[in-house]
Amino acid sequence: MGRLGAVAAGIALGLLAGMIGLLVTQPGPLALPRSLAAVITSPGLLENVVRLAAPIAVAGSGLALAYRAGFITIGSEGQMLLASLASLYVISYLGVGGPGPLLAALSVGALWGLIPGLLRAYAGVNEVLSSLMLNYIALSTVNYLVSTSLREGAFTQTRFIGEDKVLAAPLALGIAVLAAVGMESFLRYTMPGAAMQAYGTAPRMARTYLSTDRRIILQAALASGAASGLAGFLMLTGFQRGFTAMSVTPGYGYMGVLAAWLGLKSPIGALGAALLFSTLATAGFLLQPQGVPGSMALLVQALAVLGTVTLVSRGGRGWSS
Amino acid sequence: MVELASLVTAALANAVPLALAGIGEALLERSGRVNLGVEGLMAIGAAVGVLAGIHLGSPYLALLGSGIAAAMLSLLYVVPVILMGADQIVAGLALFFAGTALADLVGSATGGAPAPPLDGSPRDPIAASTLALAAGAMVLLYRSWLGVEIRAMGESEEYAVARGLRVPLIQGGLAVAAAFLAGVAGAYMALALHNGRWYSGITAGWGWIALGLVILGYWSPAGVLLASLLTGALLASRTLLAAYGVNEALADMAPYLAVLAALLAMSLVAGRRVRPPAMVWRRE
Amino acid sequence: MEPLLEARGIWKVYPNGVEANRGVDVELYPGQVYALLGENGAGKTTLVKILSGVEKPTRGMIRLGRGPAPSSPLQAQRAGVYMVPQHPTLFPNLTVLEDIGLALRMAGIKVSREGARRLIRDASARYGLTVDPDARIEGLGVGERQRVEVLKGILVGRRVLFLDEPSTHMTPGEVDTLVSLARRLAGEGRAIVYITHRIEEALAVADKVLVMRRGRLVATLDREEASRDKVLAAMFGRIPGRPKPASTRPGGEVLRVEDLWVPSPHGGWAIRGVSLKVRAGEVLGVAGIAGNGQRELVEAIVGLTKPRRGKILLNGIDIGGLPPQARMRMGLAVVPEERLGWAVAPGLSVCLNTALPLLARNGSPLLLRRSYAKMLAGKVVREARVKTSGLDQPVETLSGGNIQRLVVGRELAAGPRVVVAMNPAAGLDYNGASMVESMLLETAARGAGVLLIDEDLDLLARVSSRIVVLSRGTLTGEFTPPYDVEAIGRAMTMG
Amino acid sequence: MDRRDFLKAGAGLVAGLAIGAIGGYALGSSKAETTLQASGNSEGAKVRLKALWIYVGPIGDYGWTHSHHIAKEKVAQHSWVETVHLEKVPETQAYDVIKAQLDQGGYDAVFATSYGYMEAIKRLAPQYPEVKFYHCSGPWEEFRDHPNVSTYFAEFYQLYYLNGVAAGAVTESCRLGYIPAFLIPEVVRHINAFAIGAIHGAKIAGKCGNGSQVEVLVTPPLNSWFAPDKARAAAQTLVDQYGVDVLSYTEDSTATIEAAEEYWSEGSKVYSFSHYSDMTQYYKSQGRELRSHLTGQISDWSPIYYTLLAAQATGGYTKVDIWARLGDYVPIRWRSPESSRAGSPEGAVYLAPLNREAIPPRVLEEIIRLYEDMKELLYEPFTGPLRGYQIDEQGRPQEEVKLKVEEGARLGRDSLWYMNWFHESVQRI
Repeated sequence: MGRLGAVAAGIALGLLAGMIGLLVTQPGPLALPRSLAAVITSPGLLENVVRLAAPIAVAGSGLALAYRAGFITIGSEGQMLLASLASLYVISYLGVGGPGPLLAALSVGALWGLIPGLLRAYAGVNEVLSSLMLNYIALSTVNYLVSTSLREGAFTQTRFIGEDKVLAAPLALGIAVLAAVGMESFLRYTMPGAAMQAYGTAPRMARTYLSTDRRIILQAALASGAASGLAGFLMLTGFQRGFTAMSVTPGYGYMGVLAAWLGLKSPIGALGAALLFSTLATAGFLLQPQGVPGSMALLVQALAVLGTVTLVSRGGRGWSS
Repeated sequence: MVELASLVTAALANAVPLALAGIGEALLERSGRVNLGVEGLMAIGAAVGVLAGIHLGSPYLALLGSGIAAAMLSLLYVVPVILMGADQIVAGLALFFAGTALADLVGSATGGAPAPPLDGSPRDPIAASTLALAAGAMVLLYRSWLGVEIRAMGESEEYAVARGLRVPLIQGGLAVAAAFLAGVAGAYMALALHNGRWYSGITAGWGWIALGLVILGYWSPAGVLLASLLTGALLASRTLLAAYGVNEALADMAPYLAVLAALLAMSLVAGRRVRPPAMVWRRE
Repeated sequence: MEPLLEARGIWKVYPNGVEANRGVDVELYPGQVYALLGENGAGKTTLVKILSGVEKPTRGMIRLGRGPAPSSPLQAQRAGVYMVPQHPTLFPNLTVLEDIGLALRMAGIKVSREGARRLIRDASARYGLTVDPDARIEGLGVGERQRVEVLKGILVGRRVLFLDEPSTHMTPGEVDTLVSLARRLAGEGRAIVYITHRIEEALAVADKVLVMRRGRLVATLDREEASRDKVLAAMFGRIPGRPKPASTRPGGEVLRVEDLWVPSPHGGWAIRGVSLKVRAGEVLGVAGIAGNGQRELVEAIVGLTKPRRGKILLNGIDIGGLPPQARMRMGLAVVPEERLGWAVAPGLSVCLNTALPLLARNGSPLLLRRSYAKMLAGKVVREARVKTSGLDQPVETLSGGNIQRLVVGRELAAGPRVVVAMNPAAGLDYNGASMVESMLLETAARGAGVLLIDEDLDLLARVSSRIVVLSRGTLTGEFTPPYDVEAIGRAMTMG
Repeated sequence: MDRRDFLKAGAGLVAGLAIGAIGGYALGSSKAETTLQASGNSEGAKVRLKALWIYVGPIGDYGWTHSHHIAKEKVAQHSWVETVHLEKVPETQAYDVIKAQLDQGGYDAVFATSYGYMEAIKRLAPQYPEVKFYHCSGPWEEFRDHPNVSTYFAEFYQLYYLNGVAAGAVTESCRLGYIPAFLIPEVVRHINAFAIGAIHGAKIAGKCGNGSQVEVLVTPPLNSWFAPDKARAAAQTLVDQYGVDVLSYTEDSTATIEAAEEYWSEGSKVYSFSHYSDMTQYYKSQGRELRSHLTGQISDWSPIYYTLLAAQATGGYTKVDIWARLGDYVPIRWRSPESSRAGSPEGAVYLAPLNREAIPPRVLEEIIRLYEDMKELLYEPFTGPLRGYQIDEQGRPQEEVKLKVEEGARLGRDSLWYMNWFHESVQRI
């Protein structure tokens, strides 16, 4: 089975599981394809899909790059949150426009992403766990800031960016496509990109002939962090616009993780997966009034990824696949 | 002013679920496999635990039910990874997502009703069983031939296959057993720490913390138990930390920062004295 | 007399189409030592794997005494059939007692810890194989590990015992001991199959010599009728010639290692005060049994590990603090022992695997021009005569021999001043090995210095201008042609 | 795929089905609830209104979302309204999600039940002028310019005051604890009301130097409305390390009172309160006794929902700001103390059952009297003189204690809505 065939089969498997789930609830299994069709054919909904997909796609592209280099960070969630808050700060508190908020988001994302990179490069700390812990730390930081120094007025919320600052859906999609194509090209047409890929499958080969461990890991950490930063910017200017305190993180970064794997660790693939995910999420809300619980969309996504990796990475052990 | 006894009591209650999930995962990792889906398994355990508790009326039957449910869910990891060779990291992550989503589906069915709760104090038989589990796991790993086999395949799966060790059977069995324990851990969180009530996100990242504790406890059941107690104390002392002048935000992060710091410390000594099972977390 | 093991018409076709065994018939009788000879790739290992239950034949029939064929290594072990592997497959984190005990349990011999300890003590006293049951494997040297493997073979392989190239990691003296042990074990009623590619050893040990070529059993010779020439003829179909070492006159010093100390990952020292010089135009051979510091020496010179003490000079410049890529840019080339994962990156194409290390030597440009990479890679592939279906083929789908040609070709194409090669011909067939040998000699002739670290003493003797011996991390002897192989062998056990 | 793989895939499928069965069971049991959703028009009566509820959490969670959902289900019994709800709608996606529903569903009314939906509603209201939006907990000033947005909230400060009276009467240590989710004005006024009430209660009971020694210790804010793990830890710290014996809180789980109840099992008397729903009923339904329960604050959103929808259905929509307090939505406002319904359901906000064993009779009488007086606004907790000090977002003092409410003055709506000072008896630990 080809790799693309495996992805298709994996997605089909996930959708099938979702339909089996719908079998026992009211609307019946056909409600899923029906609501998907409704999403795709309605321009207003498509706009939502695109604006939701853009940050997931950008985060997923950056993660795909890091995973190619064998750097398994799960940290995009926290990076996106902090980057989004940073660009909000620049826009609404400092009043700086233009590229300012974008740069703030990129640098905050990159810096937060760099931490697990530094920990791995200089101390060999496993990045899966360190980046996860950093997500929780980011959540606490954001909640703390939202309820103290960034609190606007008496209630626990920040300022919100104005309607005029909201990014148009085509523009968001354009940025996401550019980012994905850019990262794909980086992997294919640059030496550091090629060295990352070599490092991902054979670290010893890369460190002997191509580059040093530290350089590659830090590059991957920085790149995925910056991508998550951009994703945070897109999240803020796409639909988030401001912050209230959260008890759990919103989960777009985690969706990026799933998108990167479903996209077979290719930035362009992650873009496709992100579009699929946001279509599913949007369809999920359409299904809710028919009695379908809100978690169905996530379940379908997770199962699609599981099906795909099972069919693709036969015989893989773990860190590379 | 600080009453140590009460802090220890709170730490003990928190330590039980961390240790249950951690010890199971430690055994699995000793055999050379990592399951990153612990959080998802704990989530499903918590949801099924409350639902089963409501219907069955006994918290112990509920714990059993959660264990079984999580063990069944772990087939989503065992079948792709151990039988079909899929990437264990991705499968574990997917299991985490699937488990969390499924837990919300199951948990919503409780409608906010409580299950008969567990005591949650050190007198609780589950706390004693956790100690027994740690001791039993130590004996299993270091005093039995099965333990030798587990440790062997964790060091080199290639040799283990070449020498005819029962690699898929044992790894699969341990994955299911670890999932059972994670399920029980999740149910314990709901039944003992939250008085039998389910809510979305009840496991609050403790599954991930348990994964960190496996490293902190250096893949030894006794070590994981000790690490769980320390982290349990930290989780209980947020207010105290803030009251003693630690910044509130820092107090919030304390358990996560502690695990992060511990990971760093362990990584720094890892190369020198002690070493993890070669097939896990150790990379070229 | 009934054979202990009987196989008829064994065929083995691997999924990639390789026919490793093509209709082999074997009968093994008790009390006999069989030497199984053949070139690399002749099908010896496959046959033994099939007979010991590790692999299943595509076609053919096997009978164990009166019972059917074992379908797994465990079933074979329970029936008293055991294979001692070429490279010890002991678990470093276990003790000797645990490792052997585990093997006994697997073979269906239910023992307690104490029972296992007693069995090990008895056998080790009886056959003169001293081991400490409570020692951790990771603290043992290769020789000791080999002893543990043989001991395990004796305890489990009560009927048929396969020894897969058991002398790989042994000195000539140890080989003699092993040969007499094999004969003694046969004398006790077992069938012993001794796999080797060294003819003298085979003739010394065997009651019957079995020769394989291209998947077939081409000769079964009794000890009396077997001779070196007959066996050679059977192995190769002709008596082969060997490349001659190019006569070179050494020039100036290109690589110098001074008082090098490298710590071992398992504690202690892997390299203890090694000093050596390589001059332009010469091949310096480093002989020694694997695990005596060879890998660490290569890693230190390449720059993958940091020596605790000592200097490494390349063309007179101290490169001690430089990363590997900087050393490569200064004219270092490396042919590592491990192909997949160290020499080449699986998953990447032949083109990238060839071009990237070359491009990185040219100061690592940021952009990767695909056409230029293709040109570079195409040249290497042609000159090293690598068989590929195209430059975009993933490198891991090449055969081992072709990967090695690619690696050697790539490293030599960089125009190096110093080549460090470790076991470059290991696992290659006769033609492949010859080609690698002549490529190295050519490079030396063109004025580079070659540091050849190899376990194969024959190969070293053929190509080296000088040989030094590495044992337990120190140099225990230096030899010049004509080589006294026995003296080199003695030096291998010193230190 | 060869045969072995096929078998393995088969095994995987079986596993999947097994999991599907768990999920199916769960969904099956929640089915009863989901069928209710569309049941409004079963009698064939003409549906006049279609209303959409947006929840931030899942309906199964106990607490905030649950209390709204129960009220929504009550309203859904009426045949003239069709109700639909969406659960787990992230605040950041609310705009898109609600918009998609409005475009598809043709709703007349939208109830946004989380403060965080404010921005979404502000953007949607001008786009859908024919739809009426109802935002829960937002100050009406935020929606000044939106004629089709009304605001509603169930206010608890009077009940917190009565809680305080009960607390002051039962405390032995004169130390009361408070666990806040955030230190926003809503919670700050609840804390102050609790503290003032406690002083009054201690005075009536003749305890704690007639109230002068009462201390209310406030933990650091949890920075989350729903954080049972942190709330539980905070409760234990207050009791174990600070000797507190009554725990009040603003956090949407039941963790605090359940922590208090555990202390009874260990032999120490620690009291707490119901929050948003009656905990005594809860324990009774489990066949257990709730010893730690003093009284508490409970809301019933259904009269608010019913009134708002009924007005809209009959063409009588007016933009309103509902701040439901004691006495609102109550048929008979003033009752004599003998027939008072203090401690039983009444209106949109009411007292949870009073613990008649723990609270001394004199204090019980006082609570009932004050409850009835407050219904008619004859009594107001925030009446001067009151001394206090300004605080920051973490409850740390920003000035010396000074007079905050003049003798005889009564705080009005605005001063209550934007309260940023602690009463002098309150301190952050």
